[in-house]
Amino acid sequence: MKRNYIQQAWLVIVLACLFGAALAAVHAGLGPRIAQNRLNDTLSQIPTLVEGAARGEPLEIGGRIVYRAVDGEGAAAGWVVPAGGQGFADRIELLIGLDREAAQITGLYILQQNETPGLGNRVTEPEWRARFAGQSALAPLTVVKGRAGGAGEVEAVTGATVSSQSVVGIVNEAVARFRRERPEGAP
Amino acid sequence: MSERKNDGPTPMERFLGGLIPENPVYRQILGICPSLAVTNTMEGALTMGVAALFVLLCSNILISLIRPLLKPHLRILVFTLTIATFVTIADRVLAAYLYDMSKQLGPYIPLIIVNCVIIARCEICASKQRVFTAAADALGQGLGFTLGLMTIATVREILGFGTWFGKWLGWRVIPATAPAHWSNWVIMILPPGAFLTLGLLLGVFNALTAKKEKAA
Amino acid sequence: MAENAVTPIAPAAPPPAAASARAAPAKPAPALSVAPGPHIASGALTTRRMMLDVILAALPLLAVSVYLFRQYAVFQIAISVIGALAAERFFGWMRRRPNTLGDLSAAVTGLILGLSLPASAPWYVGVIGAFAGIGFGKAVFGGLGQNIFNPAMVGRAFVMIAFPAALGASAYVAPTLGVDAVTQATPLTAFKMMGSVAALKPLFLGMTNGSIGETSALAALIGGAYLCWRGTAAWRIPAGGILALAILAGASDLTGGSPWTFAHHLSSGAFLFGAFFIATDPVSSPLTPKGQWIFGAGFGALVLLIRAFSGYPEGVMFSVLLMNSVAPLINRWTIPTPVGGPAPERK
Amino acid sequence: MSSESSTVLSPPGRFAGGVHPPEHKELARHAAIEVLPPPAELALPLLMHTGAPCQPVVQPRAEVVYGALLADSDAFVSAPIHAPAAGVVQREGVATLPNARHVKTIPLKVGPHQMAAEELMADMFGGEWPEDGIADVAPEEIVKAVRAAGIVGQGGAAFPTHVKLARNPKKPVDTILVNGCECEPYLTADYRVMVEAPAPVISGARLAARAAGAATIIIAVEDNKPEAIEALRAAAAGDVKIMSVPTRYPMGGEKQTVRVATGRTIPTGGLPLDVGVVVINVETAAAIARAVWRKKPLTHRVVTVTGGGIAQPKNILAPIGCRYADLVAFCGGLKPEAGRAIAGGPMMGFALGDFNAPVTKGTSGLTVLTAEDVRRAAETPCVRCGRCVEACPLDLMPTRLALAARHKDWNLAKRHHLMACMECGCCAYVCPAAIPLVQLIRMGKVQMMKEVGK
Amino acid sequence: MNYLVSVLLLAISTALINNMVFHYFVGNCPFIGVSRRVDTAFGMGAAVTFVVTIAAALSWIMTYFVLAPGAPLTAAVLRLVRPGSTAVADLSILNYIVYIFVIAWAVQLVEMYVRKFFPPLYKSFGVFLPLITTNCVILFTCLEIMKHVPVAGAPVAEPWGLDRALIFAFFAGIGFLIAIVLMAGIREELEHCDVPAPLRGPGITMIIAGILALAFLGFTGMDTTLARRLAPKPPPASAETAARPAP
Ligand SMILES: Cc1cc2nc3c(=O)[nH]c(=O)nc-3n(C[C@H](O)[C@H](O)[C@H](O)COP(=O)(O)O)c2cc1C
Ligand SMILES: Cc1cc2nc3c(=O)[nH]c(=O)nc-3n(C[C@H](O)[C@H](O)[C@H](O)COP(=O)(O)O)c2cc1C
Ligand SMILES: Cc1cc2nc3c(=O)[nH]c(=O)nc-3n(C[C@H](O)[C@H](O)[C@H](O)COP(=O)(O)O)c2cc1C
Ligand SMILES: Cc1cc2nc3c(=O)[nH]c(=O)nc-3n(C[C@H](O)[C@H](O)[C@H](O)CO)c2cc1C
Ligand code: SF4
Ligand code: SF4
Ligand code: SF4
Ligand code: SF4
Ligand code: FES
Repeated sequence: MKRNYIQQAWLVIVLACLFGAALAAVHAGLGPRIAQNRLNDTLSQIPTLVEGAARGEPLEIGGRIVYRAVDGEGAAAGWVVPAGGQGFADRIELLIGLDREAAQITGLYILQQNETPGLGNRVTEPEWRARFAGQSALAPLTVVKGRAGGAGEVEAVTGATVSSQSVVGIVNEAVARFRRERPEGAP
Repeated sequence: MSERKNDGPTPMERFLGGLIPENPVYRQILGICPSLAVTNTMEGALTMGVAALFVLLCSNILISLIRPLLKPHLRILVFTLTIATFVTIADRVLAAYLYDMSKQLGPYIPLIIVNCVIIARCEICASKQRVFTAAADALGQGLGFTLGLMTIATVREILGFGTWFGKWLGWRVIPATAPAHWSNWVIMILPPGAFLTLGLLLGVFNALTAKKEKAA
Repeated sequence: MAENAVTPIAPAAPPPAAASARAAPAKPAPALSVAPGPHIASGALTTRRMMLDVILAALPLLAVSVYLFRQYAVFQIAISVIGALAAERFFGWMRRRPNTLGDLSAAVTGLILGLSLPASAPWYVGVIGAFAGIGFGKAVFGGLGQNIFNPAMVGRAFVMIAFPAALGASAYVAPTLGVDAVTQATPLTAFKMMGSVAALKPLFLGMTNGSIGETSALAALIGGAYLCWRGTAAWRIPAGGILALAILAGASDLTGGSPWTFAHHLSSGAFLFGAFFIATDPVSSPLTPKGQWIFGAGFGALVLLIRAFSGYPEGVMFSVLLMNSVAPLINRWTIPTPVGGPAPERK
Repeated sequence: MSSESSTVLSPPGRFAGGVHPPEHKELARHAAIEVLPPPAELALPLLMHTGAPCQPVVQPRAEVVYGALLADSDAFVSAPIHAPAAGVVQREGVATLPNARHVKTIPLKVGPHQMAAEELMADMFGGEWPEDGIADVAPEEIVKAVRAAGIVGQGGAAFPTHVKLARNPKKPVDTILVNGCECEPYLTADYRVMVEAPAPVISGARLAARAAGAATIIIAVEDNKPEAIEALRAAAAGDVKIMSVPTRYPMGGEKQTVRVATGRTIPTGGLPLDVGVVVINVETAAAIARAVWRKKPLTHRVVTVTGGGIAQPKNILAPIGCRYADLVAFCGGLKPEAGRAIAGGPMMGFALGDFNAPVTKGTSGLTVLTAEDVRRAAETPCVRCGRCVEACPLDLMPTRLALAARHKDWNLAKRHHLMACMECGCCAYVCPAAIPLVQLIRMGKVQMMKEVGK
Repeated sequence: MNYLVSVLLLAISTALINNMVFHYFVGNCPFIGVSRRVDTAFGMGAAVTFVVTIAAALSWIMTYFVLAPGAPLTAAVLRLVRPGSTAVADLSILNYIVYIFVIAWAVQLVEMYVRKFFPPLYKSFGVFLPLITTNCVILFTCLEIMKHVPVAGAPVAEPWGLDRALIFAFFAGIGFLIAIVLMAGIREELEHCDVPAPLRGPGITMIIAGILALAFLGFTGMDTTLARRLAPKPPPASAETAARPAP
């Protein structure tokens, strides 16, 4: 009876082996490329977030990964801090660029969001993100509606105040904590 | 002669059948989930369509090749194993070469595994007919499915973003000068728009084919 | 009975001549009709009269809206009503159905839709809302009496999600219109975003911002009382809604909840307008008295939940649609047991 | 028996739903009962009751006297038919009753010598009606007399009364409920009987109680008939309770009357007997008294001829078998504005196709409405307003019943208890969409019986 | 207390806000095919809820212990076979295949168990069980859980323990149940309505689903607001669980 069963299942077993081999090959061939894609998602942004940076070096601070942005020669150019929090619809994950003293925000990049297309997801647009560059990192930013923001202020995306506030909140909190926890005197 | 009869529809019939008379989306109402989930952009629709076509083609060919060896009670198991393998391959290939699309389509690519279009084709055609017919069937059904997705995406992307293939080709259909809140119907991008669009298109498709049948 | 078979018969068709000494009535024979009973009807209400009642009941709301929003209210309502009538005729024509504009139901849909829009909404919002409402909300179900959802709310939801910028909170702050009432955020938005609590009296009277028809609780009450008195609207629905909202909000007040008390909840936003004019749409609400209580209470509770916890400042529209979707189940669950118990199984 | 006079009770129960159409009783309410002189010919249907049809016991051309037995049947559920006037029996004929049933008739050519009107009235309602001595009459005797007199329910259903009164050991009866509600608009026949002849009604009620073994006797009258209540109260002794019940259609329906007057609920598909009650109409009660004390059969009944389309509305003591045309002629004919003639009241009555149909033992009235009265808006789709649900006195969902009937969806029909409907018409009366609910339901019941019942 | 709150939030967010049908578009086939009668729809919904919970548990366990990169069981086996190896075993390429078999197995298991121990339950939804193997609600739930299974090497944004995975799966099933029962109620009501012929069946079902999806948008944001209200301290939402992309 049992033998019979195995006899019948031989096709399944052969197929499983074949498929296993094929998948192993795919994994071997494409795995590194996929991993690189994932990493690129973060690392490739570093030069755009911190002026003069060429690449980032991961570093663990307080149980979290941050990146030290270094220029071509390996000299410190600034910091890139990953952060995340709740947006209007779903979590928003982003990267914050800071200068060497972590005194000024140099850039912002949204890694992942699920906000309403056409509304909340406009926080990913470069024009809006540009409002963060050059802001001081010493005091929390505030959101303003309907008028251009001055120093320390970010104008909300029209019709998406909640998303805008979420992003600013995430940035404020992450920057404040990073300033508290970052290694003394670094980089 | 009798052998031909047993072989069922010809490759050409299979191929053409998939396009309209037996269109998976509009006629068989199969694979509705991806039809809704990935069709807010043409890019998503096309990518999903091609991925499904790939899986369908590979599975149909393989199943047809081994059809004399199939045992009835292990049939579904073999189908599922085959489909899951090809889906995994498609998923990895996308992640490697079209990372953005892979991120956008998320879990809907692996969901092709349970997409009934594919199991249905394995069952109806591939496990009974010769390789060439099975391949033609897969092509027809896959293209029919892609066509279905793209019609939905056309409506949704144009109304929702004012573009057609906006991400890849940047074609604007509604001029950018139109006020944004007038030209971009957010609802079309969101779930309600997906359901409403598919519902209406189903109605249009039925009305058109009904008219044709009446005329014939 | 519609097909009144009119059979002119001679009354007292003279019995065989010699038979009767008394002469048959000498007068000319009137035409008598034959139809199944009952042969009299209340006549207090017809479908058309019900719709007319809603329009009459909306007069106080219209007056307040025109006072507050001036020509914008007139414009918005006119656009919506014309849009709804055009849509009704268009879909009727598509299906080769006779003209049904005369029953006024489409006009009521347009009126309610218009009253639920902000004064600043651009013209196409009313038009698209009317077509979406009549189309998706009514025509696809087969027209009057067969729809599951409230057509006006389907239309409003469609345009609200399609054009969030034209119907979102910021749409209500429209100083460009030059109307005093629309320079500040609506009371509900102001509370949700800034935590500022409006004074009760203006809320009740309606001297606040909001959708054109929703501002005055008083006007909605007057109109609503008329509808209930006429029997056009099932009074149990607003009663259930008001009770549920008041009890839930009152309970939260007692536990030291929020400064937005149950009185604020009752008189702010579209609640009373919705409870009397929208939730009471006979077609999309339950049939049985018990079902109407459940429907009303569910409506009130959902309004409170959405106001308190969701991302939206107001929940009337969503609550109506959600309860509409439950109404068929409510109908099913509240089939009354006949007096005397269920009919015995036939042997 | 105690002779202290009765007090008026208020009802212990109530029923939900129902409607209150304009009563229009003023048209005929003050018209004292007049006797219709026998017309030249009468046509007595062999089936004018619920149950088995009768067979003629007289040959054509036979001469018969007033009250002679014309037809009878061996069946238990049936009632014999007697001659309302002296005359000559004709060859068997046919007639179409208002409910569209074709029945055989015994035509009777009325002879020249007839009882005078005053004599007939006195015989029907006048004189003394013994209060004592009822206990001496054996119950079986009463039942036998009722059967012999051919009495059937005069409240509408025309069910043979002796069947109701016969004792059934399995279903003891404790209450006789005399139904004087007359809730149909326009009709005033029962009212006139109660006002003009309370004594036979009360006596008949006592006899019925004696026959059925009931201890309690209640006469229920709607509170829009205070004169009737007063007349009965004055005539009744303490053992007969007069009850004033609210005016609301269909209070006279036995399910409602029993519920209101006794607080008991008749099970769906059941009879008052199931809750220990026998319901009889006031005229039926009077007929019982006449049958027992005077040994006279049921040959005449009071019929209201009324409505805006009738020249002189009247309450008429009419011989069974006269034609509606005779009634109309007696009332001065139709007015030009007449629009529809109805056998019975406007709620439950049947529209007449012609006036040749004969008056039967169950005929309570002829209502001629004006064209204006019967004008209704065109039917529109149901707007699910629930008014019919609210109006239904049996707590049914008429719109669903009609929907089920229209689409022959018997599952839906069963789920909503189609068969429980008593066709009272309240639902159709209130429906703003003018949907012929009762007609649809009636058709549905018949079809469902045909298709699923077998 | 806090745990209960988080359960409540997950429940609301999964069943109502991010409803499987109206938000994620999964399970449409049964949603269209089995929503004609309320009782069968309820049976289908109950069966899905049952199976999805079990399949979710199994797939969480498989992912955590076997499939994820550096999963303990696989690592142990690897060490046994190749002592001293430092390679991180990553079987995640087998995820999909394993899930689909886990689901098929779970369906069989549930069917056997229910038939044996709860015959009345089997009567009410047993007939739907075999259909469920290819129901995407279940695979989708497994895939969502996959994203949240804690992995030793590469921390994920919101790691879920087995308990959260179970709660998520259960309420995903409940969300599907709500959706399909509502739809069935509506479709029963529509049975005798004059729906245009081309729209009958799937067409009108999709349109109703669209309106329902509109209505369900009303719940948007309820989870976040509730979280803010119910958490006494400022919510640990922002920045706390920062993404840590693999270095
Ligand atoms: C369908 C829909 C989607 C929305 N999506 C977002 C969003 O992604 N982000 C956001 O901040 N607000 C969104 N909103 C708007 C919010 O409800 C809220 O009205 C808005 O944040 C207020 O911002 P405003 O003052 O700029 O109008 C959306 C509204 C609707 C109707
Ligand atoms: C009948 C009616 C229903 C409404 N329903 C909603 C609703 O469900 N959700 C909502 O946000 N606003 C609704 N509104 C608008 C709000 O009452 C009010 O105008 C709101 O404060 C505007 O803010 P928002 O557009 O940002 O939501 C409704 C208005 C009316 C007249
Ligand atoms: C809707 C409806 C209304 C009725 N109204 C009366 C009424 O007003 N008076 C009456 O005596 N019987 C009325 N009946 C008949 C009673 O139900 C019952 O059959 C009758 O009173 C029994 O007495 P009978 O057998 O002497 O006719 C009505 C029946 C129905 C269904
Ligand atoms: C009391 C009452 C309230 C109504 N409310 C609405 C409403 O809120 N929205 C709407 O579109 N139609 C409403 N109508 C009109 C009508 O019922 C509606 O157009 C139907 O839903 C169309 O089938 C109402 C009618 C009445 C009698
Ligand atoms: S006719 Fe039937 S359904 Fe209509 S109210 Fe009377 S009992 Fe109810
Ligand atoms: S009264 Fe008429 S319109 Fe109202 S629910 Fe009943 S059948 Fe429909
Ligand atoms: S994947 Fe499943 S639910 Fe989705 S379309 Fe196919 S069979 Fe239907
Ligand atoms: S069998 Fe089930 S999954 Fe397949 S089409 Fe039918 S309902 Fe959909
Ligand atoms: S149900 Fe079809 S892919 Fe999900």
